[in-house]
Amino acid sequence: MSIFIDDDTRLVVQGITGRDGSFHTSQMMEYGTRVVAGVTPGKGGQDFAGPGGEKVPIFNAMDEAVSKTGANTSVVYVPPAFAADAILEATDSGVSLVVAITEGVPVLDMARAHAFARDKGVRILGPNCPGLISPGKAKVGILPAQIVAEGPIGVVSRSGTLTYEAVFQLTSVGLGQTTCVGIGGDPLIGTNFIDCLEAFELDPGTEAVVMIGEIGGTDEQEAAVFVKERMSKPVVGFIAGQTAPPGRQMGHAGAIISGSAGTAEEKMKAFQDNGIAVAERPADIVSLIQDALK
Amino acid sequence: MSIFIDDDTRLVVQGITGRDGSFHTSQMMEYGTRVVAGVTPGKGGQDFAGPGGEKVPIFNAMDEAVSKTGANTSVVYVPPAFAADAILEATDSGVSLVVAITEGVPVLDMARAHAFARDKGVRILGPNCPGLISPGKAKVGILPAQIVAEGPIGVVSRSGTLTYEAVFQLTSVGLGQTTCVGIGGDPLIGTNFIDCLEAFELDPGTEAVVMIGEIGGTDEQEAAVFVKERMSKPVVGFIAGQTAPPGRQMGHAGAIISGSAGTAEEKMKAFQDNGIAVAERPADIVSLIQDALK
Amino acid sequence: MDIHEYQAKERFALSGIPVPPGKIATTADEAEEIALSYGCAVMVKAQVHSGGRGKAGGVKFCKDASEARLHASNILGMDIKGLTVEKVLVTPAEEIETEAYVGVLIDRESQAATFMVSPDGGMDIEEVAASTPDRIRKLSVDPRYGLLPHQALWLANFLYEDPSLIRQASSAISQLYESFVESGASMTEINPLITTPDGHIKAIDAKMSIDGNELFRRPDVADMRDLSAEPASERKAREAGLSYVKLDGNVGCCVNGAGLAMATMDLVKYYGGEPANFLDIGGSSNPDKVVSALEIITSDPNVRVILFNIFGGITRCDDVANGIVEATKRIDMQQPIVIRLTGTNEELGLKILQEAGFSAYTSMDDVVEKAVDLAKG
Amino acid sequence: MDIHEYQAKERFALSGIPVPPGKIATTADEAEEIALSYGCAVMVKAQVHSGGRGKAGGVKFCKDASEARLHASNILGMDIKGLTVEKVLVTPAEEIETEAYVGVLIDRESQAATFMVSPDGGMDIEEVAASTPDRIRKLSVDPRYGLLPHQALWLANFLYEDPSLIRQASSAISQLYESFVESGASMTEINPLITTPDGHIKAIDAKMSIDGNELFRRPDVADMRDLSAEPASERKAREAGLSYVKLDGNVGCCVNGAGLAMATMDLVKYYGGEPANFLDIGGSSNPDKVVSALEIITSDPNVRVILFNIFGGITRCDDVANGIVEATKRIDMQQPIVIRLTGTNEELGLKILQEAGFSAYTSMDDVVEKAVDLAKG
Repeated sequence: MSIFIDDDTRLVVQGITGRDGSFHTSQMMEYGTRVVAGVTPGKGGQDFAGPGGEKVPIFNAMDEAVSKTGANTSVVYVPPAFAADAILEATDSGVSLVVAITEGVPVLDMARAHAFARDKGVRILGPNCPGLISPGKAKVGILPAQIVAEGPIGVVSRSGTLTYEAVFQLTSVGLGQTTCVGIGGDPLIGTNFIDCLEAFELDPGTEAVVMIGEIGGTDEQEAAVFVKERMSKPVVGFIAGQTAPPGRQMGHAGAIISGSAGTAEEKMKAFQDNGIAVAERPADIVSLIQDALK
Repeated sequence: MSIFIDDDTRLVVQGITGRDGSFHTSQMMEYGTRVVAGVTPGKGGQDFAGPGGEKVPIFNAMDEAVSKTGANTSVVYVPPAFAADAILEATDSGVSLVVAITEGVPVLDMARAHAFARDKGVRILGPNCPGLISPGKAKVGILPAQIVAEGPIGVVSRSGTLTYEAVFQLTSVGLGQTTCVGIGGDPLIGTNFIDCLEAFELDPGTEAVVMIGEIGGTDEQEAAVFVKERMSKPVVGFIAGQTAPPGRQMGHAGAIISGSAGTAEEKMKAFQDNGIAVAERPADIVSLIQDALK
Repeated sequence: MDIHEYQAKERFALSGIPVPPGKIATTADEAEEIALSYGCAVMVKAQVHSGGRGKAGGVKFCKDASEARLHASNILGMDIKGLTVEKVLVTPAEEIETEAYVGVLIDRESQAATFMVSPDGGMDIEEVAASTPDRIRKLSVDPRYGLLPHQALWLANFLYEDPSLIRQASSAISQLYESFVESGASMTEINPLITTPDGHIKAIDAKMSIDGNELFRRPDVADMRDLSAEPASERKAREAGLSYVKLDGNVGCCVNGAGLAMATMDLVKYYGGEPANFLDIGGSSNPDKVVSALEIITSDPNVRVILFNIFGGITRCDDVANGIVEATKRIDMQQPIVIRLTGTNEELGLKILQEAGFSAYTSMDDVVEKAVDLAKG
Repeated sequence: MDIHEYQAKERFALSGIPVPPGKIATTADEAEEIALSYGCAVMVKAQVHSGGRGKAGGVKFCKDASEARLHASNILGMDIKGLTVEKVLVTPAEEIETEAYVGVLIDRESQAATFMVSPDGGMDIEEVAASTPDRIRKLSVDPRYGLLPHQALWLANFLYEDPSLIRQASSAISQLYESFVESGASMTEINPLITTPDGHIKAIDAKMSIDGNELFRRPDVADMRDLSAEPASERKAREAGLSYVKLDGNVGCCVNGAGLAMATMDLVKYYGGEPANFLDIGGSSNPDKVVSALEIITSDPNVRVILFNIFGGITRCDDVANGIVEATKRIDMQQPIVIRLTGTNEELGLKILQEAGFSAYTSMDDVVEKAVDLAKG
């Protein structure tokens, strides 16, 4: 089992003809993801040549791509200047999940896009996120497929390569994953820890969850309370940034709004206070999960 | 019984110190409406002197007026330049009904205000409407109280003085009203015929409804279908404008959007086709209602 | 408030929509001079607040300046649907490849500014809607977000196949929405939006109506009002705060409230008469308004009887009565006046009328029947 | 990207917020001249991207031009939290009746620009939040509607009692939101917003941080970047597309991804070492980036060992290996390098390193432990 994406995922790639878009489309197709359409304005009518000679039709606009192919998920590799528009277009097109990989999208654009997505009842993952992978089923984004394996662990993380580290270690000891989700590190993201934890709790295939946080904000603290109050499955946590210097900008005022300084200490304490086993090092995640599964 | 306003209505008057606002506040209080607060920015702390020496506290802002007095309804007599802001403020203040009397509010401002009200789940009546009166209970707006009487008829109308005409004739023959509602004649209004018909259908005190329409738009046609499909109570209709010249602006393009020219003939036909008795003259309304109640 | 084609194009240009150059002439000499300055074939276009200018002969192609002079002299002074042409727009004639339609207006049902576009421009959009409705694409703009870029593109995709034209049209559509909002418009349209042989789009005709409620905060737009372009009686009514539309009958109507005014006209017709006008004195109680109303009604030579139908609410009957008495002193009225006066301060009003020698009815049917009788006599 | 007080005030003025006049001096002579031109008491204020300028002695009241000269000469060149003062703002000293605080920033939780206001300005808002949190009013701005007039008024009502001051503050708050949006800011604040004895409000101090992602479409804002105001190593990193923050330890870290970079630093600490920096080479695979990263790390004299921790995803291990080999050719490095390289194209990368005489670890713990050992040695 898995969350958000699975065998029924029908993917449209926005920015399929770009450098990143074309590379990762091939990677996703190689993994077995059903890429049913691409969108690049002005290139409608052409085909994307996937690995093994498979052809993916390209459309000028999302509405056409969705109506002609029945796509239900989109992934955005569009450059930052046009990414927010592409996300809005996807959100308005009929897909139920928009995975925004692009880094560098203006925050105020995303504030509007997230509001639009809420109004439309569409899930955005990201932006500035590595996407997600449900091993053996589908991969949407840029997570390296070679480090994952099928199994009972859900992984959710704010960071990219640190996720790889954790997933790599899990897989090394034979602990596969239901789904690995990178929620992204931007200030305004569409899907947060709680959204993923809720989905993992409901997913019958997930037996335990690894949650990898960072300094800044209060997402992890709220997630910790959620884990205590609403989850039956064990959760293991890790927080990066114990030695990070206090940021020179925004840190303080943001902390007043949220009522928290967002330090690693604070987050680790929130984890411990709410029954989440905290890994001191990435290498400890595996043993804590193994303990939890006993 | 009644719709939208009754003995529990606790009214705040926005623009209470203005010429219209102060005059009609006195009128509403004389009728027995519970006016619990007024709002005029910069005059907070003063009192409005009502008829019979009753004092109404004035506040600088709606949030204060509502939190200090428990008001649940607002009426807006603020001049057009500030009316849309006042309506937004009211919609955001905790009241559930905002009656906007002001004429001349820019349409694009109202497009935004109506969207805001939908988001907040607040009912706006108007703008550019005479308000409403539930005889014997409360009056909010400018409808003349002397022509109404308690009874079993619901009245809903797009026009002001034409409503008086109909209500006057009903009252003359002893047919009182549950509530008389003037929904207003602006292009974008917050409460339409169907909203009122639905409320009258649910109101146990209402036995029959008079619906008074005008040329333009398709509200009456949609209301007619609603009457047929969803209403058990008899409805008598009248349409003003059989002899009106076709408008020089907006008529045609608007008709394409709505798929209708909005003529009186078309509306009267829609009434007849859906089981609504149509009065040829205002004077016929009374006899048709009497027939319906037999 | 309607504005002229050339003014709408000025508004468009402010938002960056491509419009051809053009200048206004009020004489044939000026038209010739402008055509000469362009040094190419031009169009001479009547500037009146009315559709169907072309069919009425108010729009002409002129191969040179002397033709421009000739056509301008014919068009200036021409009557188009009751409006006299006082100005012509002289603008270089464009080579046209295709003609599309792009319009925005306030839609009651969606409660939003709503776009209509069609690749079949150059004719009345009503005709397209009637004959080939699938050639029209519509989009309501959520006022919370404005027109989003992908929505503009979605509309443009319906007009053109060529990526460059789609890009241009998408920009123009976004700019048209901006122009609509910044002008406080209730309706605006480009018909046709043309493409030229060299692959550009241009708005070669333009219409715009402004929401009168916006004028107080848009002095630049309010300044576009052309007093010469509306009938004198309607201008006078507007300036007096009245709402007036002249019709062809002989029963002059003076009513408070638009709905009651229309119902009164309908009742005139019901009893076999013909209303001379729609006139709504509004909700105010100012006797001066009544005087102005009577001046306007009596200036129509067709009027044979004056019918008052007043149901006092905010309007006070005594104020109306005072206005009637005052007006009969100031104006030399030939026509009989019949009055229905009821509602707020009714008794006071009736007393004032009685003292001045008038009587009044309380029933709407009675007064209208009487007025129709008098008009026939 | 931080901008200076005087630049933030320029942005404020564009939106109509009342700010006092002021001019920039880079020498004591200039400061004296400016003070003379005002002919009144002035403030001389250090322009550096750091809070606490006042406590550091970087803000001085000067009763006349010669005092302005004196203070400017002290402040120019001063070190404030590691930043050298290159510019001072000279501005007329204001008579202050009251001091309030008004700030806006992007709030993660409400996913919106969020206002914070307090009638207790002139001190750190953190202190107000800690000691008297009820003296702060907050409001998140729905991006679908922007800041509505009644919301600005609601915030202003919290600051003042006087209707005129409330009106002024309400305007200034709306203008601050406009300035925030038009500047592409992630944070901006007025502290203090003062009232003067003659009943006016003025923004006499200003802070603004720009969302770096906005710069591509705001060239006027991007031009405000003051290259002299940021540490040279951080500027160089930014120009190379790297994210770098200098710290006080001796283990130089070069990692791909911010999360893994922080986890690596944490692990250095865990094994008893001290990281010399945070450095994220990002997701790209450009060997040049690795070269730039090594140049920056080795320019820090404290660094005793260089630690690579690369988990290839988009980043390809062979590219990183090539970068390391290339850098050792170009830069004369004294420090030992320890490398952990795994993920995409791992074998290719290890082969390149081996051929150049490097060995590599596959475990993060092993490489960090080794690096800490070497740094101690």
